[in-house]
Amino acid sequence: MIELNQFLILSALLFSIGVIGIFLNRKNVIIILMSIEIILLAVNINLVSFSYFLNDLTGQIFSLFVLTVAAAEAAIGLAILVIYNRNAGSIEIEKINTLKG
Amino acid sequence: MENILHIIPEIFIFCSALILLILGLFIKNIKLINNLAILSLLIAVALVINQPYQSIYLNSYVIDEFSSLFKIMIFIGSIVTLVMFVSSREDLHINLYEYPILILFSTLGMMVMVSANDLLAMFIGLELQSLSLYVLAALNRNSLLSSEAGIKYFILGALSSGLLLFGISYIYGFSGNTNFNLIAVNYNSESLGLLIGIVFVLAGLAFKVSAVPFHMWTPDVYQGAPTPITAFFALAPKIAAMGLLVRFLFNSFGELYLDWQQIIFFISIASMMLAAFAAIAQTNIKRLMAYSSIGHIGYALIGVACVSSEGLRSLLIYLMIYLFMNISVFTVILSLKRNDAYFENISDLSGMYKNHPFTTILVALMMFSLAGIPPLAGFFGKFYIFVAALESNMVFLAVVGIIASVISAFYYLRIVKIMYFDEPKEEFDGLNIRSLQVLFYPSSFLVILFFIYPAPIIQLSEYAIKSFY
Amino acid sequence: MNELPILSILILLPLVGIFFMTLIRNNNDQSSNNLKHTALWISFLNFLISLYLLFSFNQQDADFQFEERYFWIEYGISYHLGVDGISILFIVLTTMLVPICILASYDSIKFSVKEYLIAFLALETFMIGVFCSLDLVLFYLFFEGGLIPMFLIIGIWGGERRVYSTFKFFLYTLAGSVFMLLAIIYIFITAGTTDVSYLLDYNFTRNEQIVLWLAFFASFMVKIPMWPFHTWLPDAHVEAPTAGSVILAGVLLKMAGYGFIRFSIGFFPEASELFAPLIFTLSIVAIIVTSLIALVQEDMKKLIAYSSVAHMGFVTLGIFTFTVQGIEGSIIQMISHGIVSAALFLCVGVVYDRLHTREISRYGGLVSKMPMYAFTFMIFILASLGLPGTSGFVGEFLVLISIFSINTYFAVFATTGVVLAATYSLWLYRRMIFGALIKDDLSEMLDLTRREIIIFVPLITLTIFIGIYPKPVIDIIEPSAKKIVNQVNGKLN
Amino acid sequence: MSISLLTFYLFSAILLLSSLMVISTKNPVHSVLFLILAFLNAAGIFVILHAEFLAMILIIVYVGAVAVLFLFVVMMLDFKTSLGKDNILQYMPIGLLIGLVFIAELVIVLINTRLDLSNIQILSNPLDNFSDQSNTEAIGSILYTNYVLYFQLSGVILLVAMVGSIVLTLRDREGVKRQIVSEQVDREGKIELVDVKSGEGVDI
Amino acid sequence: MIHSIVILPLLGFLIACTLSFFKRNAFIDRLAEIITCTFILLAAFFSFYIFIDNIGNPSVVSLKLFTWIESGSFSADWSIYLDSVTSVMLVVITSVSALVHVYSIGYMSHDDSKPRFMGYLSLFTFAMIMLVTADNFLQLFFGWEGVGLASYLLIGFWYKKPTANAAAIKAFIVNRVGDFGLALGIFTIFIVFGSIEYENVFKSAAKFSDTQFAFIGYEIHALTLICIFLFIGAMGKSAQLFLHTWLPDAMEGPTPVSALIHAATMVTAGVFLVVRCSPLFDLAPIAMDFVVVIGASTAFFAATIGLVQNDIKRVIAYSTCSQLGYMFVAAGLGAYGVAMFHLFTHAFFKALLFLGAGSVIHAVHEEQDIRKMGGISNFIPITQVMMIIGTISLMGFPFTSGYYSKDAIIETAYLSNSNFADYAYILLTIGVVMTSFYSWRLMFLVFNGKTRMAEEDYRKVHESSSIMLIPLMILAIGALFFGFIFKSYFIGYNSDEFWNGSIVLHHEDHHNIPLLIYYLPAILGVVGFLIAWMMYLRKSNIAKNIAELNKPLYNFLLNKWYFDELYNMVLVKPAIGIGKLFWKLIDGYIIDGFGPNGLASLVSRISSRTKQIQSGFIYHYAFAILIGLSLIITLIIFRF
Repeated sequence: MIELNQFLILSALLFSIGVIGIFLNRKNVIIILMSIEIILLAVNINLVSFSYFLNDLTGQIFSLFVLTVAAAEAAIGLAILVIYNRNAGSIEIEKINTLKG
Repeated sequence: MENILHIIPEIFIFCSALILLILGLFIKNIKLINNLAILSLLIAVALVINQPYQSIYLNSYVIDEFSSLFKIMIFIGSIVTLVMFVSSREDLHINLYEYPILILFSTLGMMVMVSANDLLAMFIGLELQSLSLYVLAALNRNSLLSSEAGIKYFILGALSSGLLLFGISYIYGFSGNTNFNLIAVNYNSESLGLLIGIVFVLAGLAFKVSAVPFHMWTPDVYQGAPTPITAFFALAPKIAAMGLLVRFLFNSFGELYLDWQQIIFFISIASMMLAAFAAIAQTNIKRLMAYSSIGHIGYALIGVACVSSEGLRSLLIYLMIYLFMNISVFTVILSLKRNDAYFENISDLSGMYKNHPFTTILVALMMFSLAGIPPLAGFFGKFYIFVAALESNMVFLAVVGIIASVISAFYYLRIVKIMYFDEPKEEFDGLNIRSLQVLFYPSSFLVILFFIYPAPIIQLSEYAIKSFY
Repeated sequence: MNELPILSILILLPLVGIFFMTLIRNNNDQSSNNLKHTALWISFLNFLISLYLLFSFNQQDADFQFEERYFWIEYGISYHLGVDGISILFIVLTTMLVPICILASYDSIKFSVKEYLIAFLALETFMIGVFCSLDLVLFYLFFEGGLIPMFLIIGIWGGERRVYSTFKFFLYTLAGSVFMLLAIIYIFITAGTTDVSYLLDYNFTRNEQIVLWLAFFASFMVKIPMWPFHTWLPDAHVEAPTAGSVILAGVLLKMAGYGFIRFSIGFFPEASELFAPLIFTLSIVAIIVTSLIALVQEDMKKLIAYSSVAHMGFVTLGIFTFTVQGIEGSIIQMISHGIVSAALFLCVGVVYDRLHTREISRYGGLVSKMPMYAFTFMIFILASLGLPGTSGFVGEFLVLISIFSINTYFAVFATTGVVLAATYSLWLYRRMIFGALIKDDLSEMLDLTRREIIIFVPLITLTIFIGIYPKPVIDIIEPSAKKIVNQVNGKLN
Repeated sequence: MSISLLTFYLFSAILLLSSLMVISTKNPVHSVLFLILAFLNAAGIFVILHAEFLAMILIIVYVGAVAVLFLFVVMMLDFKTSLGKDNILQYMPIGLLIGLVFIAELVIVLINTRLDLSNIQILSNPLDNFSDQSNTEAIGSILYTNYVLYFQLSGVILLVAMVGSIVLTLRDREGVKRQIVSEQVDREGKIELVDVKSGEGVDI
Repeated sequence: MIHSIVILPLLGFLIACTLSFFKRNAFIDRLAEIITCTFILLAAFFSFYIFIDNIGNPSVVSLKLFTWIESGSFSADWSIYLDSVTSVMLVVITSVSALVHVYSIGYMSHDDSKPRFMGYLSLFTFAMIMLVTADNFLQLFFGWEGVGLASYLLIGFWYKKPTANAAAIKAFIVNRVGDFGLALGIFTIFIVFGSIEYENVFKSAAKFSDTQFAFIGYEIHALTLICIFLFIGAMGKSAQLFLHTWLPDAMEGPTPVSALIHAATMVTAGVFLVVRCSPLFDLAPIAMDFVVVIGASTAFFAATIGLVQNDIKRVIAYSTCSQLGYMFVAAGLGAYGVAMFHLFTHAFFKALLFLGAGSVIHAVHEEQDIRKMGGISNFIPITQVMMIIGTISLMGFPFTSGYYSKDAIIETAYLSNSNFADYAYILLTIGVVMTSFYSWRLMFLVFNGKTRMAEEDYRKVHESSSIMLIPLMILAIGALFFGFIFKSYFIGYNSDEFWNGSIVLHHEDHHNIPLLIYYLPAILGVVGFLIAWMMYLRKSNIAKNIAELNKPLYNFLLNKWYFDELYNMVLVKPAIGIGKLFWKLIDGYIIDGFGPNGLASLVSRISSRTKQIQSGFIYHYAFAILIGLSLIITLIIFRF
């Protein structure tokens, strides 16, 4: 049988990929949004695997809420992205530094 | 059904938000919508005061002294933000009827946050609040700065939510539960996983209260967001997140504080010191206030790090005082308006006392208060924090705290200096706006005259910590 | 206890004055005169009240009198006021100097008169508060609160480098006193209260005493100031407007001396004994070094400021001898310095108002044009150098005699300071007042006006009165000083 | 090696690889497509974990809605993909180092921790309570009871997302003429009867 | 009556001072002069009355006026203490003062601020009276510093003269150095005796004769320490060696001032102090030796300088210095009565000399350089006579006042068994020759020979007005006869009764002195006169030749043994150097540089660094979050 560790390590790796994706990415913001989705996916894998190994349903319920919220987040994020693009003419992440110091 | 009776304030806020949303479609009078929102918040204050204390939904949602106090503070913050909206909406290009509605939704999220006694409630509350704030930060749709603030806040916020969730999943996994009171039941010394979970959740929460090193968004967002929203950022969400942090730590790991105390300890020191140094070089007053708020959160976290009733009490006192000081300062920032143009640079304040002697002295006193100079209220906040720190033998924290407060006195003084010692400029007509004066004078006088009879606030906070001790 | 809350009245009256003054619009000369008169009368009324306080003070009683205690924050921290022989004189000194300061600013303050007067009255409140609080938190509140108006007074109405000076003043003193705040909190936690009269009987352990003493010391040494933490003082003095210097030298420095007597040795006798050699050494260095520095100053205010450091060196010397003479000497020295250095700054102000420079070399031969001024200045110069028969002598002498009984090394060095004081004082006087009047811009100088005479007369009278007949003053101090000395020695044995 | 283990490894490998591709491809459209692939594999893992409902949701909601939304936005915003590489490489080593440290820490913690969850007794919703129900049924039965408040609130979150997206992106452009049907149809007050005197004509 | 002696000068001072603020006119001037003079004359009259009365029936009056300082166990009163020593001093002070007051009316007739001058004189008189009527050391100290102040004011009276100002400050400060010793003495007295009242101290002096006192790490015989401290005070006031430098410079003041303060009264305060404290000194032999050595050295040293000085007043000033040395020798040898006697006579003849010099200066139009005088004896005969009287009294010509007192000192030195008596005797005897020489040198150069004045000035030389001459005459009477009259009281048969226990008296047999020794001073005086006559009247180039031959020695003497230069190098310059060093380097550079300013720049450097961290890039922010998280996790893992 598959051990819990394996799921957790999988999700940890996935999570790390997501995190690294955020700060290693220099191209455009939309990739960052996808990285966030990956992070949330990792969380979901965690939750569901815990739910399975604990023999408890809460994890799955939680996961459901995470999915919902992730969708909402994506919507808002994309909306902000759109208006940013409208104002700045690009979403190149290297150029988003008017505010600093 | 009985449960629903206990969350009447939340339901009331939600319904009024919905009604206003619909109303907004038909009524073009945005000011009316805004005023109705203020009215509903005021009613909510009354509702919260009269709420019976209860924990509901399988103890996942708690209504107690602590949450009620926090809710009222949040309402005050929201009301202030709404009042600020009236005078600035046109010149800041945020004349949208969604503004009050988003504020209401955000407030609702914060109410859930401070009442949350379950990881799920915590998460939902946080997200409801954050999503509204993401939108609010970017609300000035035609401004590059505003949308940049929005994008920064959103990305980092989402990242922090991810961290928080990751932590939540660990906590859930290693304790088998999501209820704060039950999490610690299965805790044992070998549960490193649980501890890692706490770290991640703390990171997420630290982001919300903007504590170092999770603070990086704060200055940029404060500067970029429209000023009333900045004020809102400084007032309500921080207080709510602090309440959530306290409940999370004290209810679930109160007995096992040794592990997280250190984290708070370092975060607190880092916040105080970094804010003190970074603020000195600022030229934008909103940015400066961002660093100032980071520093203040550092002090407030001392109260958390103490893990004692005195610590909590001092935290509450600190937050209340912080609330009023910031109301006063942000109303002034919002009043720095001349011929429909807003000014945000510190140098714009130059010689302000020539034209506005009375306002300026009050602002100067606010600055002294923020710096913690007696006899102003800010001093008492710090005083109680240090009392708590020394009582818990956290001498090092206290010493760092006072050193930071001396350094930070420098940049507050710099504002006073600019207002008083530099060459005067033209008058600010914004200082005559009635609606801002209504906020400015009472909060200023409260801060200035606090020392005459500080007992009520102290007793109030003692009352509120009954939930924990 | 059911008497008039006279101390509260003293503290609140200036605030009431402020309230009324905010109601007066300041838009023309007439109204600014009204403001000046209001402030003057308020402060004068306060002075009269403090005189009433002085006369109804029971000189035989060594305990605190006119006590008031109200619930303030919580159990252990209360609004507790009271005076004894040590503090009452400082209150009178304060209330006396404030009207003088206001009077002295009648012509020299040209803009924002209202704010200036308000700042002064607020300062008065804080200063009186410092001397009559019998609660450490309350004390700290007043002690630090005074920084705010002083910051503004120097910063707004000061000279060229006012910003640098006022920042230095503020941050320096703040940095010093925050440690005291921590110490106060520690006391609150360990003793359960910050009530001074309770704490005077409380015994801290030796190690506690050492740490707490150092924390209080950090605050007081900056404020008094002791070498090498004195550098803010010359800068602050130089840039402050005349009245600001007067209050700074006259009262603010005394807060620290008062603190040393009341708290450092009252609460922590063992630590005080342990650190007395340190204090002595620093005081000696201050006395000699700053006197030498004063000798080479080109700026009159700087010179007087440095001399203040030296004079305060005597104060700290006297306090830490734990003898009745030492403490009484220190108090008298403080009172005297409060009068004399205040007067000297006023003297500087007189010529500064006329010529707008503080450079000594710009003056010379003033006696030809300003005989009254020369006379006045002479009296205070003499008092400053401690001529017998002036107030400066009594304190210095008592301090020296007490330190001589403790340690002859320090006494010998301290006495050297007396010689140096003569040198720099007379040198200053000579360069300004004597000599031929050859500088053109001096030929138009006018002698003291009537207002200035009114300012100086009480100061001269007091200087000479205390110098010749200090008994009434000492009588007030004596019971309390004896009590403190007995208490300290009791704790030490 | 059991089948399930094999599938787990398969799914995980593809999941990790595709998510790596998400953050590393240059073309955002490819990223979105890899993201979809990742979601699909994650759904597979969910199925291994007996969370069938969630697996379906993941596919329906994520692949069907969210990913498509991404794709839409990517298409809508015209990116200039060309970018200097020097900046990336400049920070790459330190970034990767910290990232690897981070991963190492997590993995070490997970490997070293004894994951014995059997001693955890107090559970809020033990699956044994729902032994006779399907996964979907079980979720539904507590979602609408114990978690109804949060369920409702998540609805609010979606509402906020909607309001927010609209308020941000919807804008009234100046100078754009819109068709207002009601005005077009409404003839009331728009008709004027004019007496035309003969020989004079009408001023329009 | 006793009160009025104290109060009248004070009143005079106050009134004159007040008058000085009025607009100047002849009436005000006159009023001030009349009031002060009357008051002082009254005081002088009372003093004489008391003095005479005291001779008849010696008594001690002790009046406590009111408490001055009372703190803990320390207490001192304002008081009037009147015994024989005091009454002698009172006579000297008030009479000379009165004469100087009167003289000043004439001398200062052309000055702008007469009321001020008269006021200062009265102030001085008051302070001096306070000094001598004290019944405790503190009041003594008051008077002590008070006369210092008055001296300061009077020396610097012509405030427009930079040299006068410098001299005034110098006088005050050098005196302060002495006062430093006196103060330490008073402290020690208080610590040892527990009181500073004469009565307590002197009565219990014997009790403490073996007490040791720990002073800066040394155990020292308490009384010796006290006496040395007191004597340091006396050295300052009486311009003894090492602290003498102020006295010659003090001649910048108006001449009446020199006569009053720097000849007759203030400078003798040191002698008075030693005599007053004779019960203490008597028990401190080492201190006594110290007094003798300093006194004798000063007597010799000042005389050597006097030989070559060219300023008429400075010559007399060095003479004063020298004579004070004589007095100290007497006091140091235990002959307090003799010291007082010389003090008494010296007051008269030295005041006479000074006032005479003033008259001369007046006559030659404010010229003080004796090289620019000469040959004016015909114009100012009365002055010349008066000055001759003063001179012969000073040189100890038989049967003048000086003869009695000075001889007594030299005899005492000869007879004494003290360790340094021989030293003193030799120096004093040499001093006699020199005294005579320089006095006559002065006389000859001023009055005789060919004039060296400008023709114009020379013709205008005139005798002073009678208001100046009358005081001279009165003083001359004192200079001639007082020695003879009061000899028996001061040092003779009636001395026990006269002093009435106010000083310690040792009776020595003066009859066993060899005749040669007895007449030696007088003979030596004549020798000095002859040398001067030879050098300056007979062959006026001898002096020049000797000076040329011994150039280094001459310069050494002319430059007053280079004391001023030495002090300037050793004390003044280092003091200013240290002051500047501490100001600029320590205060400005080190304390401020590392303290407030250094910290401020450090803070601003850190703050600009932190500003850079906030780069504005999202990925940096995310990176910061990750680093923070990693750090915390690392911390947790390692703690675990």
